[in-house]
Amino acid sequence: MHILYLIFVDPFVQMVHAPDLLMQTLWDGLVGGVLYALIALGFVLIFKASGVFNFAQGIMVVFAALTLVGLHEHGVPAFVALGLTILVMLVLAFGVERLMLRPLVNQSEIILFMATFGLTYFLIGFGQLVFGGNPKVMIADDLYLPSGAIEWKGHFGFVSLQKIDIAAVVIASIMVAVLAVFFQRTRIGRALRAVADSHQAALSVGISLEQIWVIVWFAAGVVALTTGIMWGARSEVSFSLQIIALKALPVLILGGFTSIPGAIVGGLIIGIGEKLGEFYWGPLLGGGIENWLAYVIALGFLIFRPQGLFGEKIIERI
Amino acid sequence: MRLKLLVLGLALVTAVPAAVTAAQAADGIYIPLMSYRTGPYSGAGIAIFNGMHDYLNLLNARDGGIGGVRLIVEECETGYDTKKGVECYDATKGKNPVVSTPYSTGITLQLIPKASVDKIPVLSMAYGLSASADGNDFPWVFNPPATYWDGASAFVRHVADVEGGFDKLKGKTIGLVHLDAPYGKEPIPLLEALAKDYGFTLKLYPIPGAQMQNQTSLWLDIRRDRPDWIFMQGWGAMNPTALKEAIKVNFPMDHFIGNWWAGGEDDVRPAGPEAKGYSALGFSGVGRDYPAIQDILKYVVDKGNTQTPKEKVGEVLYNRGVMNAVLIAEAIRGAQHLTGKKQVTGEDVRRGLETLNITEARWKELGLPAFAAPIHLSCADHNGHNGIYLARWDGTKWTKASGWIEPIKDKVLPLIDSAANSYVSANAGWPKRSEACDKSS
Amino acid sequence: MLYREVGQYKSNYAADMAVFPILQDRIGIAVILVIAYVVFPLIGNDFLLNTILIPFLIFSLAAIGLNLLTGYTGLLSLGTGAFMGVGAYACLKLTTIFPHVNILIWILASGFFSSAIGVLFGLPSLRIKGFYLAVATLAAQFFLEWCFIRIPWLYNYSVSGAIEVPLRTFMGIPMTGPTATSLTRYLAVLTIVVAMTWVASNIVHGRIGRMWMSVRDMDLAAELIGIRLFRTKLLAFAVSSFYCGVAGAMMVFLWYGGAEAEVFAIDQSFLILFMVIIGGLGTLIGSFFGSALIYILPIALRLIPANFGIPIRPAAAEQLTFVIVGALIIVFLVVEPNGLARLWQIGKQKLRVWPFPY
Amino acid sequence: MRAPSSNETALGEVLLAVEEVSLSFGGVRALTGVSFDIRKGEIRAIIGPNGAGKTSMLNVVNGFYQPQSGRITFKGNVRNSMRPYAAARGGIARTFQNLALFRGMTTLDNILAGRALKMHRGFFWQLLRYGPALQEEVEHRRRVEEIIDFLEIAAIRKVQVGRLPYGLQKRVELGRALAMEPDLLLLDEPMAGMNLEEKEDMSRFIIDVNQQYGTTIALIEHDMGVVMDLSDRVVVLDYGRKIADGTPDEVKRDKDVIRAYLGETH
Repeated sequence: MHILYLIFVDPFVQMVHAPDLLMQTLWDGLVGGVLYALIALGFVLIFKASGVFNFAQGIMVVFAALTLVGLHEHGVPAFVALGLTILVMLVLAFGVERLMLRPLVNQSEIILFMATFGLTYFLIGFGQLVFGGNPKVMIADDLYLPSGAIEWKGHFGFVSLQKIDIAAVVIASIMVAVLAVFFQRTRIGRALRAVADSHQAALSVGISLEQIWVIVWFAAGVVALTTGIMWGARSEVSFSLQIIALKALPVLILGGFTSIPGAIVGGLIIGIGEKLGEFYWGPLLGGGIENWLAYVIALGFLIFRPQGLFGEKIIERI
Repeated sequence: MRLKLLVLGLALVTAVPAAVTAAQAADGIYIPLMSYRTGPYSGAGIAIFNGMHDYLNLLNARDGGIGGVRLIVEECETGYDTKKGVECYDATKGKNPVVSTPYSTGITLQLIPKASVDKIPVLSMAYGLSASADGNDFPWVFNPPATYWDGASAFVRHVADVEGGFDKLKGKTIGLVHLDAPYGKEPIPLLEALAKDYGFTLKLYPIPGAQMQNQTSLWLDIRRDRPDWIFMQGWGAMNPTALKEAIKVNFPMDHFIGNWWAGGEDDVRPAGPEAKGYSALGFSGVGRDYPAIQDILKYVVDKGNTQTPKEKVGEVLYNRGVMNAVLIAEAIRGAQHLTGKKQVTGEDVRRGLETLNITEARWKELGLPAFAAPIHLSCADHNGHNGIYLARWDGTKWTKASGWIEPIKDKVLPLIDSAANSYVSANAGWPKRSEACDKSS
Repeated sequence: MLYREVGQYKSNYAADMAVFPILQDRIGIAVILVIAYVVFPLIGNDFLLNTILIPFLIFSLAAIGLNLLTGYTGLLSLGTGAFMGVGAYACLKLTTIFPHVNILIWILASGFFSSAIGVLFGLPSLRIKGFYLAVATLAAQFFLEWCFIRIPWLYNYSVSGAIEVPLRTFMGIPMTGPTATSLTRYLAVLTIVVAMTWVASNIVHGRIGRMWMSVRDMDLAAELIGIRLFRTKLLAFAVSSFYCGVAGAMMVFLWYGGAEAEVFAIDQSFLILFMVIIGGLGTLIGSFFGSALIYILPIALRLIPANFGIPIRPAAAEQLTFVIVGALIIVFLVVEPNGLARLWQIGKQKLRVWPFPY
Repeated sequence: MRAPSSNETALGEVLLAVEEVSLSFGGVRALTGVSFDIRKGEIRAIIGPNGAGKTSMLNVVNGFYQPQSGRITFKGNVRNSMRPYAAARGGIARTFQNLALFRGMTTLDNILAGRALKMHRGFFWQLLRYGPALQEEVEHRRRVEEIIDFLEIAAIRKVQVGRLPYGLQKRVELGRALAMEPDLLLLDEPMAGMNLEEKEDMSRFIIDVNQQYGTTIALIEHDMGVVMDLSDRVVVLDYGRKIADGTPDEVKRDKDVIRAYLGETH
């Protein structure tokens, strides 16, 4: 009976008794969720346009952040370094399209997936070779990112909002909005959606697949850079940051591999769900369950909607 | 073309390994360093191996080696990966290494059983298997100057000092923030025992490896539980993240103490001035105000015979590397002294390690006065359970913030005994110690 | 030697349905077995046996296991590392509880435990397909990893939290533990791998293999010819996890001699998957090629600078190795997306018509 | 090509009866109250313009779609839903409009796969591929070789079917269905995309299967000439409804059928 109490009653009692902790948990879940959503967004962009399950998204986050900080270390002013890093991501997108996607066009999904693993290896080695493997401090101050916290104190306790987290949420929202406008309103965006629907259809209306690929990989690179800056500022820039990218996978199953709104909503559900689960139910199992809890949440959804929350319904025809 | 590629690839795959290990070490004492300058933990690795390499180079450059024999130092890159570590060990073991320094708990555990078979002593300086401090059961393994249990007990002693005595610990809550891996869980049995004896409550906060940079919910737990003190058995990217999160939940920095793998410059730099007051355990001095370190600058760094950027000399982990090199060098010296040979082997160096005795005076002679507590090993005690000090982060650099803190030996030693026994009984057929015991000089 | 099938007539279906219908192939296999069983033990030093051959064989077996699931049945799994871990921990528990039973029997028996776990985590495959299923298997990976760390009973409450491999002997010869020579362990690994490869080849060439491949190629059609999809998929999970479990048990008991839970982490899953893809999905020999390329190539690359006196720092060499291996993977995929096994087939085809290709 | 007498001899007992079957996807009705029967030993054609619901009808018959209402009686057993493998077990085999071969497998393996239901040797014999398991393989191989000879595809026995030309793939698919030794064989446009010569070959195979093995066949076909030549009775669907049912001659004269094929003219 006691265990049932701990599972079904106690967490809610705690939520009511300490509303500040509940609010803090929700806020932290929100921030985590937004950052997961950003990583997932990188995956979705690429998967939608080129059918590639980009395993390298995680390392792109590290690589972008490392390039930014590395350039700064070599005396490049922060915003120039930012510009150069964006340029590097563009070059990377070109390189990937020319050397990897183009020769592998029409191959099966799993082969392309494998190729992105090759890319991961390459970027790990290359990044360390050029900038060194030691962890680096994100140049948040030089980029005029705020630090410190806003605290709300009340009779119920306090809720502390990190300014960098607020910035992360704002920047991520702007980023998503810009991408949404870009893909809904511009010619290139429409072309991209045409590609997502059918490669042949896109070709027949005279859209260059190659350009589209460069654009989505570049967009994913910029998203990766943003994620890298934000997450780097929350801890440090090091190669272990790429593990975080795995967190995007449950987000992807939840939201569907091809849906941008899915990535965002999925990110928030996973972010908030795992934080609440870890905080209120984790202690029952000795903690540290956050890591697989995300997958279990996603799996639970999958059983009922095999195509994800926003994925297109799979209709089997024969 | 495809066929050629295949043939070429396969030829490469098969031919090169066959050609290996033929090369034998030239005249000199061969010291392989299993380094990790790449991979997720390279931040710590680079500093440590720079320190080790530089000190050994200094001996070659300044003294012409040890006892007139040059040291051949070779690094083998493990990337902190157990597989590659074992591969390095197998690749170098044909060249008569005198010692192996695995520098990862995972690799150490692999090498412990091999050491007695291959006659190469394992020197795991304050890491690895705590139980291996027992020289009777582990004649080939050495882990001076202190075990993780010594570290945790020194932390408890420090807490008692601040609180005003061990009796004041009663009713207090101590949190252990640890990596959820064997390394991180190591202090748990000791802290549990101490909690029982002194009446404090121990709360565990495990951080899974994949969550190292994503600790928010754990620190919310801490905010809810409000432990009085936190001890952190952390590693790599986990440390700076934990510090930032601790700042977020307003945990008082002067009640937050890391073990010696959570006390490098890279660990606190991202949190910067806000982490002021955080302290970490240490056993080797900080800074470059030691004659030997000055010699390194003069003979090695200024000559360009190093990979170390000059400003990194004297950092915490760099100096720890230097200390590790000192232990190796002193053991070799001791082995030469015991055997009368110049070109010593792994077996000789094992004896050298067992008779290692670096007194205060000897540290001074080495040009490292008060660099570390005196270290005295014996056949039974391969660790020494030596003094540990507290280094405090002042916002920009580490400073020594305490004298030598003695571990609570009477609590640690029984634990070592029982751990060694359970290791031996779990590993049925563990060899009995057959190595003779030398008298310490 | 001429590689010809001309003149080799089959007088009955059994001969035609043999796994190696061509004489030269059978000779080739015999030669490889002789090299593996006689030549390597004679010339091999510890480095060759312990660092190259034992891991190569173990990874090959794990790759075969995953290949049965992914290559033959078309179910993508990223939980291989965890299934290997189940085998290793099961073996440890078995030999702890029954120390007198031969360790080799327990290594094989531990496969049944990972089989059971594999089936359990294969249940979602009823409804979930493709990359979605792959991510679902990640749930298994992370959950099991957590169990390996959190359930002290699994590692016998050892203080180090790691699997400590005890000494076990077979007819007086140490098989596991520090005193077991690399030669003994190599021969044990080799025998298990050869036997299990033979069994795998039997399975895939028979009724079950055809059922798996039908599910892979077109699951709906498979169902319409009377194959029960769910059962077939679960059988694939069971057999595949069995292989992975045995590979995991061998990895700890016959190679590492002790291991932390970390070795069964997600990286291991990816590594095995890449061996399968690079080697060739749906081919057994490809699993060996893939294991050779992904595991041995980096070692070979690392050894080059040392052996040819190229002055390069080990760290830089390691980083370059990453760059080269990464680039090579892409190059191989561009050259032959169907894997090394396909290249091998093309090579044999060329040989068959050599020297008169037209 | 076909003996005219067979029209009279074909009317055996009812093998499969479809009664008032309705099927819809979302709001779209694919079938509305369709009823017809298939008698033992006959060749029954289902025709109709594009989108008439012909393939959906076959999908209902072999359990791939579950109808919302109506019932199906097969060999006297009434059912309103079943899984496809159960249909296969009951003796219904099927080929597909757009081919549903196992592209990664050889011709031989594809056809052998069709014998999946007939092979029973347990898992442990399979591991050894020895004794009973091998015997069973050889025995079924013999049966499969008969089918291969029958369909004249011996030369492509060990070729991956993904690499075969379309016409041959169709034949392999027929072979796989035949390997199941079905009581009822459903053929969905067996001659789509074939040239005249291939069509003649395929027609010959269909008739031979019907006569040699006594297999009941239901087929969908667009080529009216072929339908009229082959079939004993024809059912005509349009917009998911049955508009005619009878012998080829009757159907040919039916007003509704003519209108459906020539388009609305009123």
